[in-house]
Amino acid sequence: MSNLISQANAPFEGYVTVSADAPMGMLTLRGDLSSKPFITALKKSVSTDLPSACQITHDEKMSVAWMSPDELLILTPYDQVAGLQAKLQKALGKKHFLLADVSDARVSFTVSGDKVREVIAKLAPVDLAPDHFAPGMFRRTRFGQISAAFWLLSETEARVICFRSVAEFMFNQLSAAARPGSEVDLWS
Amino acid sequence: MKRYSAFAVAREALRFHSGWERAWRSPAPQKKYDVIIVGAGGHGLATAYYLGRNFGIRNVAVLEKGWLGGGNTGRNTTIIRSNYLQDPSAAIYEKARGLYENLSQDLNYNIMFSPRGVMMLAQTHHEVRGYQRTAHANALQGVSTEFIGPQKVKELCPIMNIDGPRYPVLGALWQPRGGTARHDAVAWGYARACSDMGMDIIQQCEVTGVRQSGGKVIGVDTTKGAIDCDKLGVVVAGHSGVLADMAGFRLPIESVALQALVSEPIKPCMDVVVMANTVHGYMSQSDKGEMVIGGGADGYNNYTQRGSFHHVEETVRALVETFPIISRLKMLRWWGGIVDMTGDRSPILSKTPLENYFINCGWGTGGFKAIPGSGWGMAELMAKGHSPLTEEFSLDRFKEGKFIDESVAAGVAH
Amino acid sequence: MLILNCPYCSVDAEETELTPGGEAHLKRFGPGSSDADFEGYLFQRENPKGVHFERWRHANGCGKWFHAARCTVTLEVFGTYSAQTTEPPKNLQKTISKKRPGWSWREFS
Amino acid sequence: MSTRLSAGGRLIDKSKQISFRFNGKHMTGYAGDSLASALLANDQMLVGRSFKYHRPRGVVASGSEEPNGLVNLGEGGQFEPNQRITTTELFDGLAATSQNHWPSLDFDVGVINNSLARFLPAGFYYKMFIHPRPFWKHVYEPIIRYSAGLGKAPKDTDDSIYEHLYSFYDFVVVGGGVAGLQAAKTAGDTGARVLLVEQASNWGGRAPVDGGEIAGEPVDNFVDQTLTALKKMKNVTLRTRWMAAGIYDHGYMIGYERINDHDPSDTKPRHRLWRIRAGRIITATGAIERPLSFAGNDIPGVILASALRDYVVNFGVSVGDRTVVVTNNDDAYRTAITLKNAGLEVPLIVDARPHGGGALADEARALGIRVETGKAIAKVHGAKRVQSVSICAQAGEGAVLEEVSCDCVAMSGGWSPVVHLWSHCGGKLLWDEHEIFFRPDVHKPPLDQDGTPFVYAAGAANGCFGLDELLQDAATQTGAATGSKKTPKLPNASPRAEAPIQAVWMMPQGAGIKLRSKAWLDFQNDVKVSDVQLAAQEGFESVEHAKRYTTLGMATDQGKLSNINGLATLAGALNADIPQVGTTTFRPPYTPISMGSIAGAARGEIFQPIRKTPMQSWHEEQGAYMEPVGQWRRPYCFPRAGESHDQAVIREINQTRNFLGLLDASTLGKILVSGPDAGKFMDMLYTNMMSTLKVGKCRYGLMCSENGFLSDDGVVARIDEQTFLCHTTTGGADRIHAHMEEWLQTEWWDWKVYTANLTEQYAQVAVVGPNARKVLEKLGGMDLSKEALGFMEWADGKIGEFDARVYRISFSGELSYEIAVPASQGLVFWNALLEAGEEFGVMPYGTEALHVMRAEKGFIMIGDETDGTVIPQDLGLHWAISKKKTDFLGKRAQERTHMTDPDRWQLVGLETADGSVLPDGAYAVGTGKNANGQLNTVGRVTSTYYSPTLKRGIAMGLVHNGPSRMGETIEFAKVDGSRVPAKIVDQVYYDKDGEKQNV
Repeated sequence: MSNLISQANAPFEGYVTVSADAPMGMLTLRGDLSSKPFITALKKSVSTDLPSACQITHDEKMSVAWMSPDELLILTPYDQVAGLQAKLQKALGKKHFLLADVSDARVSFTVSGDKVREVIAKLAPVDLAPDHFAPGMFRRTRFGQISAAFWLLSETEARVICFRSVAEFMFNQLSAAARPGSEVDLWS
Repeated sequence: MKRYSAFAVAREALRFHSGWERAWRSPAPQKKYDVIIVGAGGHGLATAYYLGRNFGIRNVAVLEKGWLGGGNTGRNTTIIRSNYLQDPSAAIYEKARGLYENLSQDLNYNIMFSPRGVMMLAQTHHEVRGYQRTAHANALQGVSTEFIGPQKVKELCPIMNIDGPRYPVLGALWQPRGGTARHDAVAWGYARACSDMGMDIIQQCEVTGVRQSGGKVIGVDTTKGAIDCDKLGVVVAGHSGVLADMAGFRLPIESVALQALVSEPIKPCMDVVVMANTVHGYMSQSDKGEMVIGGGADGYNNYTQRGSFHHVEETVRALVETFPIISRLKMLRWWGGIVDMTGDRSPILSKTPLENYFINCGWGTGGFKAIPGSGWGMAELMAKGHSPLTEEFSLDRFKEGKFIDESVAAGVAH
Repeated sequence: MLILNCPYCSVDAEETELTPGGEAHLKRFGPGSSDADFEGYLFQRENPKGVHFERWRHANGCGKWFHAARCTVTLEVFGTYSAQTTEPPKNLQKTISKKRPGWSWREFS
Repeated sequence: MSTRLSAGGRLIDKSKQISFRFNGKHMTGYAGDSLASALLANDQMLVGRSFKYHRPRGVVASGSEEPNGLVNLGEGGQFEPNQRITTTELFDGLAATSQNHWPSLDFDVGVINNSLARFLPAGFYYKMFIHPRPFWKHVYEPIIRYSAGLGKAPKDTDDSIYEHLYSFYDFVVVGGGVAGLQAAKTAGDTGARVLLVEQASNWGGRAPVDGGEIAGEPVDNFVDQTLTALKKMKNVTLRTRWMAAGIYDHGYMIGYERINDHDPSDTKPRHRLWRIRAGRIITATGAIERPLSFAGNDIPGVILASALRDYVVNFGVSVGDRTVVVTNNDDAYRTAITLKNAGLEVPLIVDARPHGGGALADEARALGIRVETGKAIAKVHGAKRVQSVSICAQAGEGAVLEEVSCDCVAMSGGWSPVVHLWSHCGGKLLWDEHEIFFRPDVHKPPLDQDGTPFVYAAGAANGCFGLDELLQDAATQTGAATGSKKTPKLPNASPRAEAPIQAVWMMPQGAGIKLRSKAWLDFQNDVKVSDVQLAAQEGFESVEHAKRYTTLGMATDQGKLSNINGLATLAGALNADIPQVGTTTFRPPYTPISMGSIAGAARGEIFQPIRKTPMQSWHEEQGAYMEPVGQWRRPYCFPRAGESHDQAVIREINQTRNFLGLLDASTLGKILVSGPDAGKFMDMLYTNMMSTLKVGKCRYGLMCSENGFLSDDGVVARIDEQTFLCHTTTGGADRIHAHMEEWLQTEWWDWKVYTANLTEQYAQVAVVGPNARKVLEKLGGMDLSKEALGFMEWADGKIGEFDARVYRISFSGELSYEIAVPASQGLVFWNALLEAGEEFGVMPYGTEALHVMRAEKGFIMIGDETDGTVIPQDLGLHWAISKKKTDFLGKRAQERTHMTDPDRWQLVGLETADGSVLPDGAYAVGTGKNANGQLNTVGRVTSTYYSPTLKRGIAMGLVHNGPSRMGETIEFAKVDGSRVPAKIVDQVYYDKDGEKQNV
């Protein structure tokens, strides 16, 4: 990750701060989320509540994001992903599912500051007004010309994930959106 | 018909232009014609013109539901080129380009054909190879093109940024005798010439039904009454499916919106037409000074003549990167047209399941440049039952799998 | 600039988050079918001026394909529905009948 | 002369002087001035030249409808042509030059005087310049081009920045005048999210200039109070310098915010393009005054009456000392009254109506202004400035009754509601016979995705004038838009109290041709009344024809002043009613918007995404020559100092064939396909039988489109009973993954299969060459011996410290391992291989070496041997097409007559006699010509390279009956017409038996 963004891996200090996160463990799980036995088995290894559509749930160990009606993205510390994968594999047993480690396929960024909403609104065609997008929601969409997903950790902090190969592009376009002087003051 | 010339203009000026007659007559329909052409756009009018000129068939009506030339003929970016890869395409587009060379004189109407040269940029190695292949094919097809290097590109078009950080220009397929023409004038010139041959151009006359008997077409119903004919030519880009439906068959066509725009006029800064397919945009400068810009088509069925803004955005983004000086020009006008996309993106000029019903459609994004060749071939097909220009463009190819695919050479069929 | 509600994730997705997929409810003809059937399946299209059924993918989103019923003249959207069906839902057909009396599309009306 | 008045100027701050330059001349103005008002204050009446005749042009309007006042603005990276002076706010250091003249604004040799203009009527160029043929391109067209155009082309790259923003509102109210403010207030009171925008820098619109009272107080007070209330509402957003550029389907709207045009020294973005989804849009965009058509109405000093009023009231600027007002309605009397009250002379009001005006006329008379009713201007005299006007009877043909000396003419032909935004998305218009304008037809509004109206016009934009009527309409329309039953309590406001307007489309009514050919409709494009009449005479009867034939309304003001007058003139010429002739379609943008704003921030580094592999930084540090492949950029070769690309490629191939090469293969697609029905699914996807592949084995497979054409290839590895890993081409990863999901979701949705695109999870390195095994063994870890891992097998394990999946596959013909490691380890692994490989002669190679080596082996390349028209059978790949399977994607298509035609061209090798390299893309020439006169061809080159291994040119190509013509020589045509003979040979040039890869 370190060499992906810039030599120094320094955050961009704009009117919000854009920084590349340390590697995060990520598992893609595909399976029938409407199947009770599947959910029951899943709950044995997943500590958080399972998210409903377009939501993300968190506890101290992991986050679970709803990707599609048959896909979850499970986020853990990087070094715990193998253990969790094995645990899930075992719990789900012979059920029809697909589980893959995608920790290295994706990268994540933290965007923080009072005006984090409007910076994201410069790139994603999503309604970011406070009463329309709140922490706990998870949105897969487009940031400029690339696919991405994001959620709010708080009113002043967002996390954005995208594919690894476009990490630098994402960092650069987030930084451009956060350029001092380009404040919109939309929700302040 | 009074001939147009500088002398005629001067003569008329002295009497404040009171002597100019109508460019075309506006008659009521007769009961029957030898041939009815539906659609008074460039292709329909050209078909009628060459029926008269080449085959002496002059008892012809051209029916138009709106105003002549009011469809895609007047909504395109006026590019003329014939640097196509596949033989059938090169044949019909080169025929058209050749006819454009003398069209002003033929029609006694200045259609302002300007062979300023067209270049298609190669910005990937794949495109370089594709255009080299096209150049080889063109040499055998009698189409004069050349693959040129980046320095020549820069010389021909100094405002281009050939070292863009994203896609440096690696070369271009250059057709020196490609260019532009005044689109409205093409329709008007053909209309005037058709009218002069005694053909009836009937505007504000919508076809509401196709009449048939014994598997043959015998006429059409229109908003101005029923009109009989021996042969029917349907040349109604954007609405071909509707006319086919009236005759009881379906077409391998979907109608989508294609958009174009122009900037405010500026003094001359670009003497060639540039097409950049990797980044999806093309541009030329009109005689008025406007930068004329086109890009990609929408991907969904649409009859609104309004496209989606993001296509405009993609095209302008690409062109601002390729021609940085246009960043501070302003978009003046933006419009959309409805284009027919066929299964292989090549046109259909063909007989149909209904005898004596001929169809010319599916030009997609590339119709304007083909107008004279299309009219020439279509006239021959309708008069003689076959034409080497149209043979490969028959409807049967979709059954046989004998496609004419121009996208293969990294090019797109604009 | 269309906006379509993805029936899988309920997001009102805008056109740039979607990929168009052409006409809906095509019946696949494979080996053994006639030339005419195969040509019809691959190429011939309704292309109507009016009510149309079509496929979309929520590509920059949940990734799911879905169906939409839309008017190609006004761009009015009558509804979106699952991709896993061979015909438009009955209640959607009823909705369309209310808004566009006399509509027809292939065997549906 | 035009000058600054000692009093007045509600928008300017006389304490802040601003200096600027026009055509190099230093001038001063005040903060709050527009460039137009500042130029007028400096007596710069002449501001430009017209498009066609290069006639002198002065300011005619005060807003975005201005057709004449266009300048080159700024310098260097901030230079911009065609900037409208009426909407350009004055800033310190502003530098502008006038346009479209040579050598100077005052003296333009290009000017075409009245007698010559006669020879250039509408459409003259269609009738002339036909002979001799080459003259159009080489003589006439260049002259026309150089005299046309307006501003200069920028020379430098734009140094401003731009950006986009997505935003969502329940209601967007366009226009910050009285109606817009009231609409925003009404909408805001419902608690909904509201955006109120105003294109100018100030709120209030026209009303503060026009006068009248709301709640017994001046309008300014209403504006201030409403603004204060709106600012307190958290659900309401207010923006100025924000123009609603276009309304699109489904509530999409483009807004053009000019952030720092008025202060380019600021580092803010210059423009921000807002992409809005609005539930409902209320257009309170006001109305635009129309000129009157009389001879000489284009002479500098002839100005719209309302604009003149604006200059006096808003900027404290007078356009002339003696102003004749000419009108067909009451509103222009306000100008006369304003002028008089400002101490300026108004010698005469010419009112075309026989009975004249109402209360305002009385007020003017009471001020001592002479009013003549039923009269018209026969002609304006002057060249670069108005000198006098001749007065005649409106009903007559122009016999002069008197001459009035003056230096300004204020004209008013009535008002047209700004219906552009209403029309953009399909709203229809009605002709109002009484008011003489088009107004929105509320029964045919633009419809949204639910088929319900989503645009509402309010106030003057809806044809409501008079403060009381306009406030009421704003509340009514907003109520309709919100669906709220509550009627807001509206303050009392002044009623309109005007006498009816009378349609006057030519002044005087019976003007002869000489006068008509000097009465301008379109000031910028030089279209006169006589031109439109000529168009009608020649059969250009539709408004679209007439517009295009005359260029009426096609100028940069988009016909804001000329459209209705032109339409009425056309209707008159055709003896038809105006609504019969129709109106043209209004298209976005409302006023021109910068290309920069449309492109947004995406330029330079972030123009388009560049995908990078985990080893990309290493490649870049090595100075690799990159080639774009899809969104990736892959090293083409790694040239060393002094080395050409060709030389580098040869070096890389030789080293790999003889020792050891490394290829960054991370871009290859890697898609996991898993589930109980995975085998069945794979058999449908690939032409091969994949379900029989054993766990631990690899198989090369082909994928076709349903239309039969070869679309991708790659090696499939069977991971376990239910799981396959499919390698795709670099460009194919996303496409093939989408293709798989499409079939699974839309056709075989009951099959139990999941897919995942794992392309980016892994860095993949091809370790190739005789020393491949040695370097891996040196790193240690898993057993990679021939016995442990045979050719076309894969295994998981450790290489050194790296978790690896090793595929023993070869695209070069050499001993080869493709090794996947987690992407985060990619660069470390790459470096480890380089370090360990040093003693074995390791060398990275690029895509060109890859291509040459595969060609030496006769392997096909998707995109080279295939182009979307090629089926696997053409490439002799029958062995990869299962005969046992009853179905796979593309199978039915390949049974069509043209696909089974024995005359299809087929793949062979091609060898020149002299060892030279065949030209890429060359065609083999057959005999004779086809019916279209094109030379017949019998084949073409698909791949051609210099092979350093064979030390000669090698090629592959598709040739008619190729495989049965081995040894035959055919001729390929070069672009220069010469021919190159080449022998048909087997395309496998190197190690046909595969001994080298299977060691």
